[in-house]
Amino acid sequence: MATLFIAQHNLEAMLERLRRKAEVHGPVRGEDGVVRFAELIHGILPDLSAIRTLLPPKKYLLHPRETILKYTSEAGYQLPSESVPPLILFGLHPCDLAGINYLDRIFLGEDPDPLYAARRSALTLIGVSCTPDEFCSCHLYPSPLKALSDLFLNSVKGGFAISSGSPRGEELLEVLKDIVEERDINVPEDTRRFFGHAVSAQVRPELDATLPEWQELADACLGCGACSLCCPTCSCFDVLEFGGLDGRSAVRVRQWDNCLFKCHAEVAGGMSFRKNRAERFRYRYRHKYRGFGPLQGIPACVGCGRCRVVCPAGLDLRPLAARLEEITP
Amino acid sequence: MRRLRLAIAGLTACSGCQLLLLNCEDELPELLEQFEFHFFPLACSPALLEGEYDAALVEGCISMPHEKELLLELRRRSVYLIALGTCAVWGGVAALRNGESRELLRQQVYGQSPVASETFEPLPLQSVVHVDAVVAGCPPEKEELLRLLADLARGVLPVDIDYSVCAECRMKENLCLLTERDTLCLGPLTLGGCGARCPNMSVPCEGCRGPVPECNLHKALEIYEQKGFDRTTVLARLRRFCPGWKL
Amino acid sequence: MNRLSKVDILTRVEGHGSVELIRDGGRIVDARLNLFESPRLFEALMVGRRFDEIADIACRICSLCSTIHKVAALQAVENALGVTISQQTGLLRELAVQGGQIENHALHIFCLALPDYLGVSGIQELATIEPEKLRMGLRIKKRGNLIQEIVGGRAIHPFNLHVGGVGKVPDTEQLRYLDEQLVAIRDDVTASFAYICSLNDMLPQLTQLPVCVVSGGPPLFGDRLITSTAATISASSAAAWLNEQVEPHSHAKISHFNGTTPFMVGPLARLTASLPAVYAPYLTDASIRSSMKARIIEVQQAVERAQSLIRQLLDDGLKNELPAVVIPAKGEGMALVEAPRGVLLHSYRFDEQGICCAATIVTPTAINQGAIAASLKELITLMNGAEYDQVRSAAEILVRCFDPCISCAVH
Amino acid sequence: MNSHLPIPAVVAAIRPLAVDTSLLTLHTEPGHPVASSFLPGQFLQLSLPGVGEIPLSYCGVPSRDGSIELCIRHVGHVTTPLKSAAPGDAVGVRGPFGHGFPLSAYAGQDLLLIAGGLGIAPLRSLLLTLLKQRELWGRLTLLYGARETGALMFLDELLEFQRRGVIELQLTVDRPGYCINGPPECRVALLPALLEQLALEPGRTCAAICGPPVVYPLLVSRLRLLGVADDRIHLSLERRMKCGVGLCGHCAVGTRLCCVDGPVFSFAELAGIEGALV
Ligand SMILES: Cc1cc2nc3c(=O)[nH]c(=O)nc-3n(C[C@H](O)[C@H](O)[C@H](O)COP(=O)(O)OP(=O)(O)OC[C@H]3O[C@@H](n4cnc5c(N)ncnc54)[C@H](O)[C@@H]3O)c2cc1C
Ligand code: SF4
Ligand code: SF4
Ligand code: SF4
Repeated sequence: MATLFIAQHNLEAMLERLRRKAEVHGPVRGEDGVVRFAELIHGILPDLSAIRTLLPPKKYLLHPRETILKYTSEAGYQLPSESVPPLILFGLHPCDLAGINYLDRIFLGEDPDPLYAARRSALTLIGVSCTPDEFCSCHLYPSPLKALSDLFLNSVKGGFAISSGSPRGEELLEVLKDIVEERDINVPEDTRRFFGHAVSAQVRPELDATLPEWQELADACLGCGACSLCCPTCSCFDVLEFGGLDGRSAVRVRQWDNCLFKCHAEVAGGMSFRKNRAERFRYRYRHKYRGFGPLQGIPACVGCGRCRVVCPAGLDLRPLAARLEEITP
Repeated sequence: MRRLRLAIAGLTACSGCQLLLLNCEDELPELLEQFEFHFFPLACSPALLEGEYDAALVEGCISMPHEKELLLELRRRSVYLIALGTCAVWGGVAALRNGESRELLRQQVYGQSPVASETFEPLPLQSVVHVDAVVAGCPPEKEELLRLLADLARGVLPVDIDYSVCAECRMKENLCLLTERDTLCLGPLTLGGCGARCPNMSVPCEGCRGPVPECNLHKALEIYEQKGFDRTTVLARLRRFCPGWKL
Repeated sequence: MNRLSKVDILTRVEGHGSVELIRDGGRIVDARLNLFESPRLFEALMVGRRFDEIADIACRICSLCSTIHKVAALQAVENALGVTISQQTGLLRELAVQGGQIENHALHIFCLALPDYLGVSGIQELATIEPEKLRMGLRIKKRGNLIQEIVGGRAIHPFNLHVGGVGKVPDTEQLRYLDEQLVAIRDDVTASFAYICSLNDMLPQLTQLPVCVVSGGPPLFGDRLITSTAATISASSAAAWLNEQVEPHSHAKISHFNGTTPFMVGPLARLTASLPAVYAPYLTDASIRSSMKARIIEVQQAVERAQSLIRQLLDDGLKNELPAVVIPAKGEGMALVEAPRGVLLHSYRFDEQGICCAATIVTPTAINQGAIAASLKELITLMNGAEYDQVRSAAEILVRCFDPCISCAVH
Repeated sequence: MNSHLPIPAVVAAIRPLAVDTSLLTLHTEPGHPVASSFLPGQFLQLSLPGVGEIPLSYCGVPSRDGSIELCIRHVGHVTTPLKSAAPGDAVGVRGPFGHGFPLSAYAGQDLLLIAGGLGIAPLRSLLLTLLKQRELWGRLTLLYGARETGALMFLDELLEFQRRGVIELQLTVDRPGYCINGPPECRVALLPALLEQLALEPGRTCAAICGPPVVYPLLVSRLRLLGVADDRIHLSLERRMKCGVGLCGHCAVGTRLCCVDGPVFSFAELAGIEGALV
């Protein structure tokens, strides 16, 4: 079958062409050994052997901490008027693409979040196929989430089979014309196959709070928050307002939050709807495997494995999920 | 906004939390305009308590009888009393060996002379007076102090932090010094708010902000033990800033 | 009969102390410095702690001097354990110390002492009558802090300095930025120098006291004490020579210098020991009333030194070194450095496991107690018959000239 | 309209309703949906500049002139400084958000309104709305309980409705206390006790409930005992909310979001869900 192909040795040239369009970011291994999405400046190649970055690409769409409103007594509340320059994310794995798809469904719903929407439309996504490791579980959960990308690179011998998934992708192919060739190759089924299955939004039985696993998880959890902070689909945020010293100005900030933190479900007077960590674990579980609100029935876990890799206590929800969601691996 | 009348006082401490205010070089001129630093012996003469204060920011722990009196006096005169810094909130470094004989420690320094025998085991402010808000840290962050002042000017107290240093460290996408480098990083047990200042520079958190609410000491000790740090070492480290850590 | 007059709390100095004026009838005949700050017993707190905790604890002695305490403690620990540090680490430490020097002196000059010269009560009034002078001082102060932040990680209680090395080595960009920032305050420093030198003396000329400084290393560093009485004391005998003793009226131990007259330490002492010719015309009177001039000279020196350190670090090329590996061992070590306020000594003894079994810390303000007492006596004699308030205020200004750091002195 | 951006509003009046609760009247852009088109049970987000933003139920009825009534209990970071708000102070509002009480389902039915403490806020809005077209509904009963007599709010108004015979009113307090106009006819009992002697026709009764979470389980089980079906019991839930529009993730009840799927839920939707009633 004739497929578009780009040779491994043309990767540098490809990035060079992309850089002419916009800033390009991809997985880069730092001096400390941590792989992060960072700018691929001239001379730096993305680390395509890395299975996952520490923080997922959500950091580009929903900053860990960002100003969402500014206030002055003259102008009242205003949305920040920063312009969002175009950005190309290179080397996203299918799980991260599906993660972005999940966030899109939340933040670009009926009432799109202005900051998210602006950043999202400035973003071009270039996916690349990968080989899962023992922490991954992308193959476990059928999901209606789609690993959508503008361009997708499927690793084949000597290079990548390249395909576009959007008009923006088509445009990029045009730019890459001279380094892309047509070849007759067998493209292996890429990992994208694990996303795109429909699941029924069937209502599953309420979680059994008496299972000993909840308490075991609660006892072992440090409450450090790493699991959700590093999760591509965890998007809880806290909102804080800081007044200026002048008494006339203020900024409203949102900051990543975590359902395992003490105040997550607290209301005025110190009353909490999830007083202990076991209840909070069920909350996290429900979100990850059953979804909330308009997304109920859609598992939020895209199987990237980050929560397991970063957990200092080595916690893993997979066995429980396999049982409770009746998933056969 | 009304011009608040403030008292900034230091008890047993290193003056760091007061210096923090003077270290806000960019904001200081504005602060001096917006607030009346009526009692602030470190930078204003004379040291006289007079009338009422909208807020008293108190640094340090209590270890002398006259400090207790000063603290009670500040409490009586102030609408809000804020414990500023780890010494005021938890006891801090001065309380490092609380629980051991104060007299023996005193003798190690002063020998048989009765000098300083009126002093006693350092206490956090809460053990003597009601405290309206706390700002932990040895020292706290400038931003926290500035925010506190902006909040006070609006008649509110700062919102409490409920997450650990790890949470901020993860948001910064740092290498985890505990899981990847097997160091004794106290981040998981320590109250956040510093923006993971130390791990940002690859230095393990020394726990200078005291315990985070609901921290899981038991499990943390188990993890540290697996990395080769016995319980006594870890507890001694934790008590560097907060003598209250117990198994 | 001698009667203790009102005890006045000292303000605009670090820590808690007072000057007690002693009256005989209507006359004030004597004055006594009382450092009643509560002791935290640092020397006892450190016993039982591992070698790698000592400096982290030591820097908490005082926030103003936290960098210098940290560096002194690290050197003492390294001397005890036989650890050698790289040249780069040495230069970085020196740089941090110069940052502390700039910050401390700017703090003293512009926030604490200048109000005396302008007849106001403190920084708040200063901000209304001389806002531009204050801002100028704060700009200088800020750069001192910036150095400490970039090298030490934090202006107060730097955490990036460790036994054997540093946590994160600053990068080229950061050092270049620092240099730019120091260039940016050159005019401020020059203007401050001229301004401070133009201020009228607030005190009568007092006898110049003998001085004692650290010597034998780069600026502010060394391995011995030298005195204006031509004595040289090695680091290992420094503690004995300083001869600190407990006295009932002070929580800070008092040096007895083996029976000789008190020595003065600090900026004025350092400049007395070696005054560059360019500054000679500005420091004709080296009695304690000239301490502000001495500090502003030292600010200028520190900025220059910091810039040359940065240049050297950049020229050598920054290396991402890891701290030296330390093997705990039995040993004893001491270090002498010049803190902003003068000679600082840290000394520790460790057992085989590297656990601290004894600690001795001698701070400049503790050493200066004798000099302060002598100066107070002289002042009172000179002011014989003056009004109580006049004497009181002169005494406070005099004490402030020493820029006492009482948390350090008592520790 | 951008539901993420608060629009300016000013405090028009503020008056104490009880020791720790005030009625805040705001004035905002006339004709803006935040003031002109909401259903009882819906809520808005009120911003106090420099301090923060909180969810509050509408306490009055929609207005064309841009006025909004809110009943605020002064309990924390944002609500406490609001106590000293003065006419002319600038605030921000955005909304309306969530689902209110299902008015269309209430047509022709007997309505039993049960308010505990501050829960009177949305139920007053519901009551005022129902009374605009009194003829559309059957019996209107309000059961209203508070900590003490002094904490019963809107009493004049409620007693007037009772006097005019448009509603049946039963009051109860946990303990007696001071009341400006002398003690009203009032029981000393917990709120669910009012249901004990209540004659109602379960087949044509709908219950609308708002109160502290602790009373919900007992109220619901009493109503079920009286034969009221689960889908005829509506509860307004309170949760921590930061955004009000389904993004911030704090307010889920089971897999439903309180801000967009609620805050008013039928008990049929909540039965068996962990933490729904607490
Ligand atoms: C749908 C809905 C309607 C409400 N209607 C009213 C009303 O009509 N009158 C009234 O007085 N109160 C009402 N509340 C409760 C009101 O929102 C809280 O009292 C208020 O948020 C407390 O804020 P605070 O900052 O003063 O308190 P704090 O205790 O200082 O709260 C700290 C933070 O927690 C959050 N928080 C605390 N309590 C709640 C809460 N109950 N709900 C959501 N977030 C909370 C806030 O974001 C706040 O910033 C309602 C709550 C909800 C969810
Ligand atoms: S739950 Fe864990 S595995 Fe699933 S997407 Fe989030 S971080 Fe990845
Ligand atoms: S380095 Fe320390 S603070 Fe950071 S995540 Fe790891 S344990 Fe937590
Ligand atoms: S990382 Fe830890 S030691 Fe460092 S400032 Fe934060 S709380 Fe303090």
